[in-house]
Amino acid sequence: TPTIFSATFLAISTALLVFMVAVIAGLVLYPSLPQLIASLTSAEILFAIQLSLITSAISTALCIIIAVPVAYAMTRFSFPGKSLANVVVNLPLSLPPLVAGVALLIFFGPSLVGTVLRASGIDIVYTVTAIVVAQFFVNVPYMIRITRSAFETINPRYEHVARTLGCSDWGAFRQVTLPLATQGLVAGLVITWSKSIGEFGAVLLLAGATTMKTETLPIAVYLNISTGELNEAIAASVILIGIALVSL
Amino acid sequence: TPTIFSATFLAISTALLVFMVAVIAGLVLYPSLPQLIASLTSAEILFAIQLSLITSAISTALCIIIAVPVAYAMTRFSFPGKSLANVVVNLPLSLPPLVAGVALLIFFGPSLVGTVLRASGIDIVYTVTAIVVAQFFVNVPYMIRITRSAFETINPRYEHVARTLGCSDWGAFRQVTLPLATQGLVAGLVITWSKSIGEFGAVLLLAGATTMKTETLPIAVYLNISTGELNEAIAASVILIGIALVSL
Amino acid sequence: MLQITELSKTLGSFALKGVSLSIADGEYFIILGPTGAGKTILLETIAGIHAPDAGSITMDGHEISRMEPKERGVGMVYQDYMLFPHLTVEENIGFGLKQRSIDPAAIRKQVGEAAEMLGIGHLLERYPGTLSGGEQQRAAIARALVIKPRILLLDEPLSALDVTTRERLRRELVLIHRRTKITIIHITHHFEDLFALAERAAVMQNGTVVQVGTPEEIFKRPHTEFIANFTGMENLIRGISTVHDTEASIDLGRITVTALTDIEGEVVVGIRPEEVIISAGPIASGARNSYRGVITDIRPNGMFSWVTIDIGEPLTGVLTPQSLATMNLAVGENVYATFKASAVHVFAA
Amino acid sequence: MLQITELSKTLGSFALKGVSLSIADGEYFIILGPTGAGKTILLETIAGIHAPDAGSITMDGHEISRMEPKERGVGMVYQDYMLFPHLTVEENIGFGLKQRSIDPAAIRKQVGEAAEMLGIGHLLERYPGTLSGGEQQRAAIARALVIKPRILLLDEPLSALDVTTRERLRRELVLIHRRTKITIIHITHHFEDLFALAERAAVMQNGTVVQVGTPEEIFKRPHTEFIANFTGMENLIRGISTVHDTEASIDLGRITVTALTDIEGEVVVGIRPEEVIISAGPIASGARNSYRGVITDIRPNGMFSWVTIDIGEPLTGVLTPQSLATMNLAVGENVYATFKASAVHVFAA
Repeated sequence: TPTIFSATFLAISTALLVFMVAVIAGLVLYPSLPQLIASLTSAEILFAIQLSLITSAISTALCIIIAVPVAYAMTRFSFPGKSLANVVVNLPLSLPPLVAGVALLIFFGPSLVGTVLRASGIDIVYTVTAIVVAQFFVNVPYMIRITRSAFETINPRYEHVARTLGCSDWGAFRQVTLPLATQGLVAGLVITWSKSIGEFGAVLLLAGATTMKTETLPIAVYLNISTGELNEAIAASVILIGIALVSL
Repeated sequence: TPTIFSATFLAISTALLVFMVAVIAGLVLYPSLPQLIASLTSAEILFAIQLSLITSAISTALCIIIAVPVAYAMTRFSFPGKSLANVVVNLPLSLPPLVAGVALLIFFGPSLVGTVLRASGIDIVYTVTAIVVAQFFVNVPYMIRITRSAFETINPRYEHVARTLGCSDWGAFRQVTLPLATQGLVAGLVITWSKSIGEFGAVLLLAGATTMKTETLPIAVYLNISTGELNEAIAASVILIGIALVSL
Repeated sequence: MLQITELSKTLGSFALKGVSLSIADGEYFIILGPTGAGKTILLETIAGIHAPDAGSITMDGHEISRMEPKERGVGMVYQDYMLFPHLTVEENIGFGLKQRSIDPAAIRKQVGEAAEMLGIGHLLERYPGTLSGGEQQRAAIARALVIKPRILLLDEPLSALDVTTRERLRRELVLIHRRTKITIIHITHHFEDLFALAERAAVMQNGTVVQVGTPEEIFKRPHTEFIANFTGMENLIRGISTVHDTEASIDLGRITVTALTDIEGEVVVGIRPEEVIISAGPIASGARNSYRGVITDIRPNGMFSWVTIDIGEPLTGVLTPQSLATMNLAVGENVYATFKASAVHVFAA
Repeated sequence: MLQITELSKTLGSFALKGVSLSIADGEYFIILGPTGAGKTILLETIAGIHAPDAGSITMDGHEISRMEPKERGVGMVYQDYMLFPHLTVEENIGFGLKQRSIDPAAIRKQVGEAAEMLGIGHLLERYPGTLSGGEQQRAAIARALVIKPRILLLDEPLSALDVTTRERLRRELVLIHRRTKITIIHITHHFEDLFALAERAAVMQNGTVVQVGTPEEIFKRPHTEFIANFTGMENLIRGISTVHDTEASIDLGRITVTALTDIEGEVVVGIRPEEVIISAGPIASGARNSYRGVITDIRPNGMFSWVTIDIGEPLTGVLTPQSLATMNLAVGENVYATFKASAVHVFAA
């Protein structure tokens, strides 16, 4: 038996949902199907798909390799400066990726580090490597957070028992903690991968938007909107929507 | 007593933290202090600050007004299509904001709705209103999620007791649930506000990047990087870093 | 009188299935049952939190099952207190009166009286989070009583409290009931509450009422093996029952016992340890069952000792350390175990 | 022999403060104490999970407090089982043997034997999540035993189990101890475990050991009011003690009792309900304290009844329903309450 109260709240919910569905469905349905298929199979979009898959796979792998030890250390070890470390790994979570991009651009560009790197023949700015670096920098804090909460839900007593049964600390981590965290790690992997593929601001600034060179899917959306190629932009968007749906 | 295991994990953590601090601190310290102050007080940056504060305040308010009833309905009521509604409000969380921007651009631009709106004199694309709409669309799912978890931690028995004591359902919500959710709502407000100020992709596409017109802080970063005005871009970035620190 | 007729309600994995009960005005009625029996749903459906799927609830003949909770005149107290944490104890107790737009001075007075009755008059300025469990539960009871409900619904009100506080609050519930003459429906899974509090009680299992009666009836004549087990029956043994006239011989394999039952065939018998009389020699009494056996185990357990006697079947009795010492009993000694035919509880297996 | 000397360790809000204990080989040693007493930290420091802040732990004279857990020869069993959920019961029990790189066939054999001893031989293929609490705890005990530790550390191993399972597993712990002759240190907050299991026991409070002795010593001669209360002492009354020779007269206000103590001045006396003998007439006995009084309350409590007698002070005793019926007692009747001088436990107030 609905009251005025529940009816009002449900009506607002319905209105919002209809608006959201209309906006997203409107995008997908805007081009005709043949147009959409033609755009999806154009050389530019195929290049963007390939580049996005490769860079996001590499940056996601890097995120996991770094996030697991960092998250474990922050969950189980006590060390001086732990609360400061906490702030540092959480700060990028509320930092706009665009700002991370500017910071990386300065760091690998005109800064001392960038100058030294270039002198040794390593130039990152406006390259494909820059895409991976930008995706890694923006997403590693998310991966750390998810991995950490996976470790935090594992009772340390499992490790205690494993150690009395003959494990070293590394053995207990590898044989007990890591298998128990698998589900959380997989969830983190999917989210990080999906965020890497969708990363725009940081990639735009550090890797630039060069057609058929640093053109990931979001960069393809941006470039095609800029040049008025609405169908190509929509095609790239539809793929990104599909990835978002899969990673839900 | 550190073992090889804990020493390795701590070393990786330290390396990551040093890298992150170096990148962000490098940005802040790149310009000289007088240069930074001059850029911070330039007419363009002051305009961007003002526009960001106004648009983010309006979009955050809208987010709360909508998110509270939706989150409450999704927490307490059972209705047909609830699991579908769940997918719809969660989808934008993993959707790149840039894609949301394209979808909004189509919706308020060449689509049927946009055409009807323009015929009635309402043109949203490339206006200041577009900034608010883009921020709202991208952030309302976050606000719903945070508000929802605030409501979910409140035992419904509080409402049951309030209702036996003489409250209507609306009275129990207003006098018991809402006050108990305050902390969660404030946290959501801060996060949503900070994300609104930092929103780039969706704003870029729906509101465009017009100097001194739709120039929010992230758009200012983008415009000044494009024109090579590194100091102004850094000034806008420093403000965004400050906001991120405050909202931690 | 509260009359519940064929009430059914499914909510998630919990369900009520055709529950009927009538509870008289002023009665202290306990509903006993294990977790998941549907006790809380029943209480919340009486309160009006849930609308029943089927069946009716009437109060003095008027149907109330579609009324809003606030119109039903019920007070609700949960195990976990549910005091509003953002309000002081005074504001919590006065919450219901404030909804009735009563003048603040009158609210103050009534809140003070209710708080005094529950011995928490000195805590009115405090916030619930700063109180002990017992104090919080007192405040929750005061909050429910101050609106003068016709029925007070208590959902495991003592379960979250430590033993001493529970014991004390249990006694106070008796006093409150005597003083206010309010109808109380009290849910519990502790059968101790039954003896200390209930005038009548119902036992619930899997969403249905399986027995209604006085606490003595339920404890002494449990209708099912489940109730017997639940109320602490030990010595459950399988056997075959043969009925002659008013009594039955039950063959347990090694021994045969006499019981008062008309159940034939495969049965389970239960004998409460405290109904087994243990004596050094045979005793002259009206008890129909008396067996010689060897003590196989004596387990002290603080307040009393369990004594297991092998009379063909192992039979457990209970003695105070005092009696044990007086009778000078030890493992390996021969004793007699005696119990009345009426002490043999028989259930169809 | 395990010797713990002046062991201190602070961990978050819990702390051990200068704990010393010696536990003989093959002893069943119980550590009793309320939540937060530091019992688990003590056990985990013995196991080598935490390095002590100060003090030493020696095994047969060798310092072990800096050794890795795996080198100490301890087995650990927690209240919440801590079976690895991603491994089968067989893999769980064999986990420790696998670390020792033992040949799979030998592991299989030893796991099978340990599982048989604990009656879970039929569950080896299952995953822990599909087992009952009692089965899980059996598997956890088997996992700890199969590595043949010198010391088995049990952290409230029975607390998470239902009453019946707890009782059964408690008996099995006795059998396991008899059969394996292993040293067991068992933490609990149930004093029932003390009687059923312990050869010796220590009571902990706030990170320190407050009493060490046999269960009987702790139950009958608690060193402090805290221990008395914790072990279920009732009838706690304040008074003034005056010592004459080997005994004391304690003035409780309305009555004076005789006790065996050398504590003078303000005291608290405690008398366990089961040490109060209740009789219809005066009894001839060596007991020094005997008072006539009126029964003010009889509270049945399932297994036994509490009887409160006003002898100037309210005094509670305990009787089985059987005795109650035999003696035909009721509220308002005059009876005698008698207790020995040695039954009066005296603590400085």
